[in-house]
Amino acid sequence: MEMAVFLLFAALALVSSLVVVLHRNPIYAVMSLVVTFVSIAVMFVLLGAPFLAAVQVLVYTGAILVLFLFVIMLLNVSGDSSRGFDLHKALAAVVAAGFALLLLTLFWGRYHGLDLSPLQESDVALKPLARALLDTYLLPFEIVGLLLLAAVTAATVLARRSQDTSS
Amino acid sequence: MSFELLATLAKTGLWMALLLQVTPIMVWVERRGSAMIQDRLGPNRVGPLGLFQALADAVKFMCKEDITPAEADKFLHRLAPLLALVPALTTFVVIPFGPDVTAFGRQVPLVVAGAETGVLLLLALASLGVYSLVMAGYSSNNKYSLLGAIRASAQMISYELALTLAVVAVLLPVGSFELSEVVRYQQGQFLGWIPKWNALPQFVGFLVFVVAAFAETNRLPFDLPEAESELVAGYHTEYSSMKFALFFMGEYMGMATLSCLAATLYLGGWHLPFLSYSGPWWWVAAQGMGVLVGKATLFLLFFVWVRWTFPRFRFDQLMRLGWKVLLPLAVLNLIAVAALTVGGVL
Amino acid sequence: MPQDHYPVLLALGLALALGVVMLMLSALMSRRMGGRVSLDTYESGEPLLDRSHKRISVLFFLIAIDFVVFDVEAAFLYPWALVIREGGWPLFWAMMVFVGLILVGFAYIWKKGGLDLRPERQKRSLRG
Amino acid sequence: MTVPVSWYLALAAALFGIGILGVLSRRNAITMFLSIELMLNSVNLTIVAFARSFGDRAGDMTAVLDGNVLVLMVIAVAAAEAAVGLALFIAVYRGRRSIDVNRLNLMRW
Repeated sequence: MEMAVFLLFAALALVSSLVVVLHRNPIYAVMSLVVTFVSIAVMFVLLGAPFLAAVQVLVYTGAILVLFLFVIMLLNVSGDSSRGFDLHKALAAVVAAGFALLLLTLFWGRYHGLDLSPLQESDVALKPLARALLDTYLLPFEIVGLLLLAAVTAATVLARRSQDTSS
Repeated sequence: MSFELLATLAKTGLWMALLLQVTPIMVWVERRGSAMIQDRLGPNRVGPLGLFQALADAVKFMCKEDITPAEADKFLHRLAPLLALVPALTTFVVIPFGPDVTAFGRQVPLVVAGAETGVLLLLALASLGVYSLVMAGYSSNNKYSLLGAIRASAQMISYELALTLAVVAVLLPVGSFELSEVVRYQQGQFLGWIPKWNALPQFVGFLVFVVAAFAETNRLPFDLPEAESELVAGYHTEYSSMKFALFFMGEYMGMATLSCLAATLYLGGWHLPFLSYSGPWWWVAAQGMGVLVGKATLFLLFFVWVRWTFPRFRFDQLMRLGWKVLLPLAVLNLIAVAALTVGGVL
Repeated sequence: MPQDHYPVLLALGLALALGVVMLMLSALMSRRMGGRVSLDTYESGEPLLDRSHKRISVLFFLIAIDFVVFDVEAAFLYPWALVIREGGWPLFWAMMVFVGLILVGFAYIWKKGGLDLRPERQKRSLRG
Repeated sequence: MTVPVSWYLALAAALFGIGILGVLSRRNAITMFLSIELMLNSVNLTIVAFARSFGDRAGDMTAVLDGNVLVLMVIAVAAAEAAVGLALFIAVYRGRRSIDVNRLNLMRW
C-alpha cells in the first residue's frame, strides 16, 4: 500500500513539476506546482512527518502560491518571451540533467539498500516535535518571527509606491 | 478487501450521501425561508410544499446547454468547478460523529480519518478552495469574473486567518488536533446542568468563527464575490449547466461542513449531555450522527435567516471588518484562552 | 500514522470521480447549440471594447503578504497549542514574543494604509 | 512494504534537477521563482528523508525531530523570501514594464 501510494504521487510530482518548468503560461505553472507540493506533502506523511505535511499544504499551497497567483494577476504577466528550442535551453537541460545525475549517484551509492523499518505510533507523535521546536530551538523560532517582521516591512515598502503610477 | 477498507468506504459513503443531499434540501429551505421572511409563497407547484422543486432544478441543470466562452481558457474553465467540489466534499473526513464502537467484533472509530493531525487536515484541504475561485475568474476571460475572483480570494484568505486563530484557541486547552479529543473535552457540565461546551467560555472565539464562516462560504452579508448588482454573478458569470451547479453544490457543502465543524468545536459535536450512548453499534452511530446533524442544521438555518435579514457589505467595509475587527479580536481571544489554560482555569 | 491518512486520499479520489461523472453526464444530456453570440464574453449586452484581463490593485498583494505572514504564524501556533499546558508560563511568554513581533508588522501595514481598500477619493495618502 | 529511503532521495534529486532546468531555461522571472520554490521543496524532502533514515538507524527519535524542525524553519523562511521576492518583482515591473530577465540589463555595460 505504502509503495503504491509512493509510486502514484512520485509520478504525479515528476509530471507536474515538468509542467511547471515547461508550460509557457505562469498560471498553469502555479497550478501544477500546487499538485507537486501536495504530492510532496503525501511523501512527508509516508515519511512519518504528518505535521510537516499539513504545514506544507497550509502554508505553501494555501498561502505562498496564492501570493504568486496574485502577483501574476497584478502584473498581468502572460507567457514567456523565449520560444522554441535554442542553444541556451539545450545547455540548461544538460546542466540540469548532469546535476540531477550527480545527486542521484551520490544518494544511490550511499543509501541504496537501506530499508526503513515500519513506523511506530510513537514515531509520529506530535508533542515531541512541538517541544523540540519551542524548547531546543526556541531562539531560531523567535528569529523566524523577527525575519517575518522584516519581510512584511520590506515587502510593504517595496510594493507600496504603486499608488503614484498605477491603479 | 480488508475490514478497515470496507469500514472506511462505508463511512465515506454515508458522509458523501448526506452532503449530496444538503444542496437540494438547502435550496428548498432557502427559497421557502426567504419567502416566509418576505411574506411571499415561494416554490409551491412541484410536489407537496414545492418539495420536488429541487429535483426539477437538478434535472434542469443537467440538461441545460453547457457554454464555454470562445475567449475562455478551456482547460482551466473545466477544471475550476471540479476544484470547487473536491475540497467541499472531502473536508468531512476528520469530523467525528460518535464514540468508538465495536462492530462485527472489531473496534471502529466513528470518524473517517482518525489521523493525529486532525483539524489541520481539514484546514489544509479547505485552504485549497481558493484556487477554484481564482481559476474560474481567470479562465473565463471576463471582467466581472476576474473582479469577482480577486475579491473572493482576498476575502477568503483574510477571513481564513480569523477562522484559524479561533480554531487554535479551541485547541489550546485540549492539547490535541484530533476533533474527537475536542468533543471529549466538552463532555460534562458546569454547575451540574450547563453543558461544558466551548461556546460558553470562548464566546468571543465562537463569534469570530461564525462571522468568518459566513465570509468563507461567500454568503450574505459577505457575498461580495457575486454581488449581483455590481458584478453580475462574480467569478461564475460565464458558467452554466452542471459546471455552475458544481460551484453551487460546493458552496452549500462548504456551509454544511463548516456547520459540522462549528458544532464540533463549540457545541459539543456528536455528544449530548444526558444521552446515553449505549446499545448496538448502529444505534450509537445513528444517535451520534443525528445529534451532530441536528446541531449543524441549527447553523444552516441561521445561515438562511441571516442571508435574508442583512444587507450586503461594501468591499472595503468587508476587509476592514476582517482585518481590523475580527483578526485583533481573534488574537485577543487566543491570548486570553492561552493565559486561562496556563493559569489552570480551562 | 500514514495509514490514518489514506482515507483522505480515498475521499479525494471519490470526490474527483464524482465531479467528473457529473460533468460527463451533463455533457451527454445537454443540448449544444453554440453560435457566435452565445459563446461571446458576457458584458451586460455591450460589445467588448478592451481586454478582460486587467492589472489589479497592489493593495490585494499587500493583503496577501499579510496573509502569508499570519499563516506562518498560525503554523507555529499549532505545535504551541499542543504543549502549552505542560509548558506553562515560559512557553506562554515565548509565544507572546513571537506574536508580538508579527503584530508589529501588522501594525506597520495597518498604519501605512495597506488594509484600506476604500475608493481613492476617501483614502488617506498611502505615501506617508 | 516500506519504501526504501533511496527512492525518496532519487525523487528529490529528480525534482531538484527539474527545478534547475526551470531556473536556467526560463526567462520569465515568476516562472524562475516558481522553479526555485520547487528546488527548495525537493531539498525539504531530502531533509525529511535523511532525518527519518538517521533516526531509524540510530533508534533515536531526536534526529527525526531536528530534521522536521529544520524543514519547518525552511518553510517559514520561504514564506518571507516569497513575500520580499515578489514585492521586488512588482518594484521592477513598475520601472521596466516587464519582468523578463532578458530585459533587465541595466547593470550590464
